[in-house]
Amino acid sequence: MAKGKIVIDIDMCKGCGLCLAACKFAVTSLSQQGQSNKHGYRYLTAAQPEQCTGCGMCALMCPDSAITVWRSTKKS
Amino acid sequence: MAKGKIVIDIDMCKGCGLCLAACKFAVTSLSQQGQSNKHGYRYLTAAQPEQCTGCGMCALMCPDSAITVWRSTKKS
Amino acid sequence: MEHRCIFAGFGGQGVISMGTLLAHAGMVEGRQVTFFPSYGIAMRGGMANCTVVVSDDEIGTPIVKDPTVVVAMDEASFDLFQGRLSAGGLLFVNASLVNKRNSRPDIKAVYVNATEIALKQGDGRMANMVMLGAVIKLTRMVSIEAVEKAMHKTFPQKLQPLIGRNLQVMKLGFEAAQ
Amino acid sequence: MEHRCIFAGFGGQGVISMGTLLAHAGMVEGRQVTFFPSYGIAMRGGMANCTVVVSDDEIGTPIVKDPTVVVAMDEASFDLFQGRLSAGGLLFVNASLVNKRNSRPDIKAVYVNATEIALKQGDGRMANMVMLGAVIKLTRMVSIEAVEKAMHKTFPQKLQPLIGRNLQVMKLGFEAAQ
Amino acid sequence: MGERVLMKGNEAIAEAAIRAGVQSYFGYPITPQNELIAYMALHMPRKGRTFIQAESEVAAINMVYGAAAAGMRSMTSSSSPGISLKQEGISYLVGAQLPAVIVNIMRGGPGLGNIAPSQADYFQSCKGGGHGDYHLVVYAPSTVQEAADLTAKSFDVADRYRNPVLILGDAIIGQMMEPVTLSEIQPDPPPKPWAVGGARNGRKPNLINSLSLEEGVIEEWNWLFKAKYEAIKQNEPMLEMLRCEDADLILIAYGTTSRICKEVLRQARAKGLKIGLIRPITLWPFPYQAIARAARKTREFLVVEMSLGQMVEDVQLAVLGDAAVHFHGRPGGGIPREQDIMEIIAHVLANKRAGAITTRGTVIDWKAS
Amino acid sequence: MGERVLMKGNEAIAEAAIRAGVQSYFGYPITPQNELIAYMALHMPRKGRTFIQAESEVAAINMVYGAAAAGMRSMTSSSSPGISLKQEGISYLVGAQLPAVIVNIMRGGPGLGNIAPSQADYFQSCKGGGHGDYHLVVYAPSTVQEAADLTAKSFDVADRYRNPVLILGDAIIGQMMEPVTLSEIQPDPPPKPWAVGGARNGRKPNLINSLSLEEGVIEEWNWLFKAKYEAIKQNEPMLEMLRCEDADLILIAYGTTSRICKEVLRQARAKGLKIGLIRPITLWPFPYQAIARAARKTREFLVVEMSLGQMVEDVQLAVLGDAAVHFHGRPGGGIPREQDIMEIIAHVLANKRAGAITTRGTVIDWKAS
Amino acid sequence: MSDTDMQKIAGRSSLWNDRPSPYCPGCGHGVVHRVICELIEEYKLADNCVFMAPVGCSILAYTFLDLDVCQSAHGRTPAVATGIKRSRPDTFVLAYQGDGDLASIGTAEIVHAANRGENITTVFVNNAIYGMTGGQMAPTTLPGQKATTCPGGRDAASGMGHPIRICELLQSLDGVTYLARSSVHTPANVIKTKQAIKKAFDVQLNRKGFSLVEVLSSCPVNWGMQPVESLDFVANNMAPQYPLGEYKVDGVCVAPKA
Amino acid sequence: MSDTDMQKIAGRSSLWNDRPSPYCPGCGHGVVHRVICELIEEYKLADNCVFMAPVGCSILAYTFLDLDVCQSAHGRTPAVATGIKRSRPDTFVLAYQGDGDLASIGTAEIVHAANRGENITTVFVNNAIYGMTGGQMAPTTLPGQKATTCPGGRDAASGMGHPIRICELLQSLDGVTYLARSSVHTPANVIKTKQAIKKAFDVQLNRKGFSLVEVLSSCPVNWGMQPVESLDFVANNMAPQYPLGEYKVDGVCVAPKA
Ligand SMILES: Cc1ncc(C[n+]2csc(CCOP(=O)(O)OP(=O)(O)O)c2C)c(N)n1
Ligand SMILES: Cc1ncc(C[n+]2csc(CCOP(=O)(O)OP(=O)(O)O)c2C)c(N)n1
Ligand code: SF4
Ligand code: SF4
Ligand code: SF4
Ligand code: SF4
Repeated sequence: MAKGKIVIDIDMCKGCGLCLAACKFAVTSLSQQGQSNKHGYRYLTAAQPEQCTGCGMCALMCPDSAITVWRSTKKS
Repeated sequence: MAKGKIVIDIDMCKGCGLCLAACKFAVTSLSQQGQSNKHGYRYLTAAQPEQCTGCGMCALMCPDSAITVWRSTKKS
Repeated sequence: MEHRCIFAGFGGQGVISMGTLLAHAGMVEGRQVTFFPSYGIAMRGGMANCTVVVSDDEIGTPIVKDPTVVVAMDEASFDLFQGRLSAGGLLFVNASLVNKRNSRPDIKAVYVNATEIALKQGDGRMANMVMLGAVIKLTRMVSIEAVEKAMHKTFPQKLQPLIGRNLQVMKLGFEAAQ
Repeated sequence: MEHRCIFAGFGGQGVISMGTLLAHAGMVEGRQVTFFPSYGIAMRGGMANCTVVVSDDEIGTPIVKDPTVVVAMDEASFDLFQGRLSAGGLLFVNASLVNKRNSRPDIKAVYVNATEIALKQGDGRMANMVMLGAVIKLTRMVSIEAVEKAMHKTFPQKLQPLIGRNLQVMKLGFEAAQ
Repeated sequence: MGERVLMKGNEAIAEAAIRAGVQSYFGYPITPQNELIAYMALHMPRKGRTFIQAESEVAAINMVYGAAAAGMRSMTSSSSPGISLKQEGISYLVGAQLPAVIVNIMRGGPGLGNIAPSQADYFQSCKGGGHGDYHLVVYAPSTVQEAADLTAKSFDVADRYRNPVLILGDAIIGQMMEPVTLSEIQPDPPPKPWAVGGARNGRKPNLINSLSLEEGVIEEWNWLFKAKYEAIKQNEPMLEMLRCEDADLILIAYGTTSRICKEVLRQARAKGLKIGLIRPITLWPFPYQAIARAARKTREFLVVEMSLGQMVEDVQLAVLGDAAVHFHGRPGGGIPREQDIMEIIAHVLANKRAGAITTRGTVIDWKAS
Repeated sequence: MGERVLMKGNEAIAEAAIRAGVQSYFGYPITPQNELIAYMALHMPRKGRTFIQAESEVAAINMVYGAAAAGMRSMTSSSSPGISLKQEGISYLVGAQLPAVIVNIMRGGPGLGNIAPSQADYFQSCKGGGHGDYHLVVYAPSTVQEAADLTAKSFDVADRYRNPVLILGDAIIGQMMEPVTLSEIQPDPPPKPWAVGGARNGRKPNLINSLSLEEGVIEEWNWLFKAKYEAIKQNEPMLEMLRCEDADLILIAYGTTSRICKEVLRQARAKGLKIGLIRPITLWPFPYQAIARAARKTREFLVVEMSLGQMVEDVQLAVLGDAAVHFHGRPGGGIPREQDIMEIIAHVLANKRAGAITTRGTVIDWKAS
Repeated sequence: MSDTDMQKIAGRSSLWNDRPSPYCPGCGHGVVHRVICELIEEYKLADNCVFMAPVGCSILAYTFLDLDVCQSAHGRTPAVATGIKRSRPDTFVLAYQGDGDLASIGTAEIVHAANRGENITTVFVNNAIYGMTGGQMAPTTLPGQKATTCPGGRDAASGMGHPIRICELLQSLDGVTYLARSSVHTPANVIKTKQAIKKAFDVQLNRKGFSLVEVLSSCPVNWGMQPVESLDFVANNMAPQYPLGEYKVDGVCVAPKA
Repeated sequence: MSDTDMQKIAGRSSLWNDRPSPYCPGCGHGVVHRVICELIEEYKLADNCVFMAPVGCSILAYTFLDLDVCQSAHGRTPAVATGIKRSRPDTFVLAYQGDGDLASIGTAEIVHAANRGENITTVFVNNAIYGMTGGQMAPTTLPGQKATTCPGGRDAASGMGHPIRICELLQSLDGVTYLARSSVHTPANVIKTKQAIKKAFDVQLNRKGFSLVEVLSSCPVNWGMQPVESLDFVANNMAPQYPLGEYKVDGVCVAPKA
């Protein structure tokens, strides 16, 4: 099980991509061209959720608070 | 003969006394109480003109440009 | 005769250039024209639209509440402007991106696969030209020649070589519309 | 009956306190009064003046162009205000400092050696009280008692002990005036 | 205290405001209102209230905006050029529905002008010096007593309608000392549940704001403001009428000029001339109806102002051709003279609107042109 | 060039000013006039003329004051809140007799409001938003072409009378693109021997100033200004009259609303209704006389504004009871609708002033209240 | 979602309701808002706080923040904040300003509020451009940077002025207790921004006077850049011109160390 | 009087006509005016120069100076001067301002004119009070100093603000070429003042940008002092608060050495 988990509020996302650049673990990517949320924006998806460390960097950079990050409390 | 000479424009003088404080040679004093120029001010007089060195300090301090200072060009 | 047109779409879909081209073409033909952009903070958030009036008479307000023509380049624009069209008006829909169908019986909807057609010609961004072709076909507001002249007048130097291609794409729209 | 008075002099001659005292005294007697100072940059350059109107009726403007009473504490004031006095008016002159004589036949000039009298009482700055005494004697605008009450009301705490002396000096002016 | 004291208008206004519970005063020096700010500087801190000499008039009006937004009775004062600088802020106060009291002790203009009395800011005060459709309630005191009384009242009116109120005086009202009785007031400001700050205790967030980019919202707000203005027009007009019943000619003047006209009235009546006087106390709402009623009986009106003719337009709007409106005014700090007014009265009563008159600043049968 | 081009109003105003020889432009960004300052930023430096984005509207109007004092054709532009901030500066321009051109592209107010078109700054523009007795010459264009033409004219008028001129547009005039023909102009500003700076060559010192503390001087200056204003009233009123000869009802509107009214006029005439239109082009001087003359024949006037009723006062002052004045207006960015105006016309013509009407913002038989 | 073994590390502040912000994609305002909201929550100030929205893009903050909001006229936020804070000394006043607002039209107001030592906290978002009005030059626009009112790029030699460094400008004023410049172009800088604003909060909460944090931010739309690109611009172009770090701590000037 | 052996050492400038100044006895404005007039004469600028009179006591300068004078609205002298100088780059523009004018209402205008590097020379007369309006607190009023709007003495702790040091404030702006503070309370200081203003003249004449000289001056009337006493106040109270010397030379910041 991944150490971290992100929850994306799709309709808050504006597809700016700032979080992508911040994630060192290539967890996320944007939705396909043409696939957009109710405001017309492409949005963030967790393409490789298993890689998520729960470091929270993505959420730190998100201007729209579209990402919630959870981290495992279990010591590994 | 004095080294210097001051000429006072009585009606420009407001009797503030700044020049008095500046003169190290006690050349000047204010007119008597009650003796005033056409604007109602006591004014500067050269009480001891012979002491004037023409240093120009009084004129430097005069806010009303009421004093003209002349200095002897003769080397002493 | 007065045509009151709203061009609406997502930023980057070229609705403003569509509008200015039409306005210029109207001017070329000696008609009365006004062009009115959305402006200020309303530009935010991706939506863009503009209003063009082409008329034989002096034009009242260039802001139009009851358009006779609406061009909806995407779904959000479709949702916003379908209802505003005046009875008997024409609704041009970019069917490549809009999945909805017109629900008003008192207007005529025209579906054009504009993005698709443009993509086939090598550049999806020319979907606006496809739509413009469709609009002038069904409204006869201005002639193709007038639009061509308008292109020559308004395209910046470096885009002038593209006029031919734009015209061609527009004509495809002209043909597709019915 | 309306008395329109201008008190004028050099800064420090106490023309403002003269004016306020008179205004207060008028109020004490239940009359209508206004006091109007010169203000702003006009205060510069040493001249000071104020206007007091004491009347049985409501007072129009507290700024007076045609005074019925002028008190000139020094020569500059004499020069400035002599001409403004209305016909039949009273010109009170501090003869100790003003060497000129009234040249208008239609007014009455009253010469009081105010500064001299005050100096004899030990303080030249009380010349204003001498003049005030002269003014109320010849105009009967207010009573001596009213001025006394006004002094009690307006003198700050630390000056209250001086009321007696001021009154006395004022009475000298009262007597001197004719 | 209730005692009768001799006070400058500027000081009486300040003291009245303090008694009416002004909690925050922000000002900037300018002649001829300096005694007002100085009085506040001395007395407000002593009472634990806020006094700030702001860095400018612009800052002062915006501090007023802040204090009013926080629910405080707030005030600023200035004179003509300073009031011009406040116009944006005043429009914001209206737009955000914030109560406040603004004092303008007018001086001669335009530009830097001089520091003499003037009434040339009537238009600015009553027709909206700032941008947008709005009105201030405008009080025009003519004595120091009235200046004090109207100031106290202003705070209540501002609070009641959530709209700024302007006290419009001039250098004479501000500088003159007159006897005045200042009564104790128990300030009773209404609750201000809309104010920002303070312990919320679970209430919804408040918003102080004059902007909306949603279509139609600002229009709706304006309709709301208009409804308030209609209520003010119903409830708040104030005026004084003297001897108008049998008048052949009615003088109309406010503030300082009304004092001069009262004197003229006395003199004229003493000569047997049937003169009346109308003195608007609220310049906005303007007492149109009372004047319109008077115009049904009296056929000659003479408006006197310390300006080139501003209130005269409102008088004309009230009279609407039912009577002749004449005008006498002096601009830039000039003060109308009793004898000039008497002369005009004589002329009008003799010629009944015809003929020329030489008194400068006089228009017989004034029409907008 | 004289070619017909499609241009935004904001840009056409800028280009016309450049052709009219504006030497110095100072502005500050605000929607909906931003294209004007951007156009100036691009073109003025290229022509070796002065462009500054000032730190604020206050600074901008004072830079205009400086450049005008130095004898330059100078200009600034803004929108409602920014214009409010300029009021002190405008009053100073008048007081120092400096020519300048000011553009106000009005938006919805009060306060920050919105960026929709509005005409709610009419009072501010025409009655004096700043302090003191003064007037600006106020032009109200209704098309992009006219905006350009009037801008060019403004510089001449400002120079001729040494008084600032205001171009009063709204968001529609500023944002709309329309065909416009811009002609070459040979600017011919008069000599300005009163300007400061430059080689004096022995002339006496010049003084640019609006202050005097000597008694009576400011009053004299005001009389001088008044004489100028009388000359302007003689020479400069402009208006358009359409089909008023046989009209049963005359619409009165300016700027954008006049376009709507023209459309109404066409529709109404098509229905056989005898409607006319008066469109004031100068709001100050207001064409009182032309309207008064029209009121001798036509008994019904309908004033339409994008405001709660401002110009309607001037119409009433012109008509003075000779005809009924009705009003329809929408505030805060609302735009009057043709069908509403048609409805009111029908009502008035049918009922002849009686009865109620439900269209919001409409007053049948408008009276100042 | 709330796995029992999972702990929430980051997410939306409870003060941010469910409406999306009105900002463009990638706009720095959102990050700064979030940081402020987090601090208000951490300090439990939400019930006794006023967020001052300036004229600028962030005027729309009220549309999604569940706080008392007071909007002010362009540039006058410090004066309005003064009015509020003097009236209610116990209310936490957060003044939010843009660079056009604070460094251009509102210069006098910020200088004097700072000089009076008003006990307010100012967060100054410097994005080197006028956002709301569509991309005009700001006092903080960089040399050579293009904007609609300096289409050829800002050029001091042509009289367009130099980039104003607000921290350096305000440093000499005795009323200023805390002064820092930070940025939000990387996660690390976001964290530093939060630390700086936290210190500024402390100053106000301890009634120590005026505090201001300048935050370098981006305006991708008006810079004509993609959001990610715009972060590089902040790092490579803005930060060198506007050195990051603390400028004044406890009222004592310090040389900035980032 | 013109003894052949006598040489004129000092006297009234030819630009000062025969009307007395409107200033109070002992007011520092007169001295500063004279120094400026002397420099204008020495540089032969009288025929191509504008003296900018501010709102303040010196607005009346036109009553006795034989120069083109342009008066500006309160605080806006730098903006008006900008308008003139940009229009006529060859005209020498001398902007004269008081402390209320420059340091209070006109803060934004002076900061931005300085930041733009406007090629004008500003002489800033700091007399720690509002003179013309009758003695209100200025931004430069000293701690504890009384004024009509701080009757108990200026007290920063009560929110009245600290004395603003304009040279220190403007120092960080890149557009500023020359910046100095001097005084006119002794003959030696008058001479230094003239030297400083001369350097400021040179900056403008060489088109090097913005220059400003702050001159500590006295307002005996509103300080409630005798003129001579007021000089002591400048020496003993003002100078320590406002260190004399040069703050910026050739655009480089220097530590002031009196
Ligand atoms: C008095 C006034 N002038 C100008 C404006 C127009 N205006 C709105 S926002 C703004 C500047 C915004 O820039 P900034 O402060 O940097 O904030 P941003 O939008 O970049 O966050 C301006 C000039 C206004 N509303 N009011
Ligand atoms: C907009 C405006 N606000 C206020 C004033 C009033 N005013 C005139 S001079 C002055 C201040 C003068 O002080 P300062 O600048 O220090 O010059 P000083 O008189 O001391 O030489 C003020 C506030 C004004 N004329 N205009
Ligand atoms: S929490 Fe860390 S690892 Fe997980 S998606 Fe976000 S940045 Fe990547
Ligand atoms: S940073 Fe936020 S808004 Fe931008 S793409 Fe990522 S989740 Fe979406
Ligand atoms: S315009 Fe710039 S500052 Fe405004 S929301 Fe968009 S990106 Fe942000
Ligand atoms: S008031 Fe002060 S500054 Fe003004 S002239 Fe008098 S002494 Fe000088």
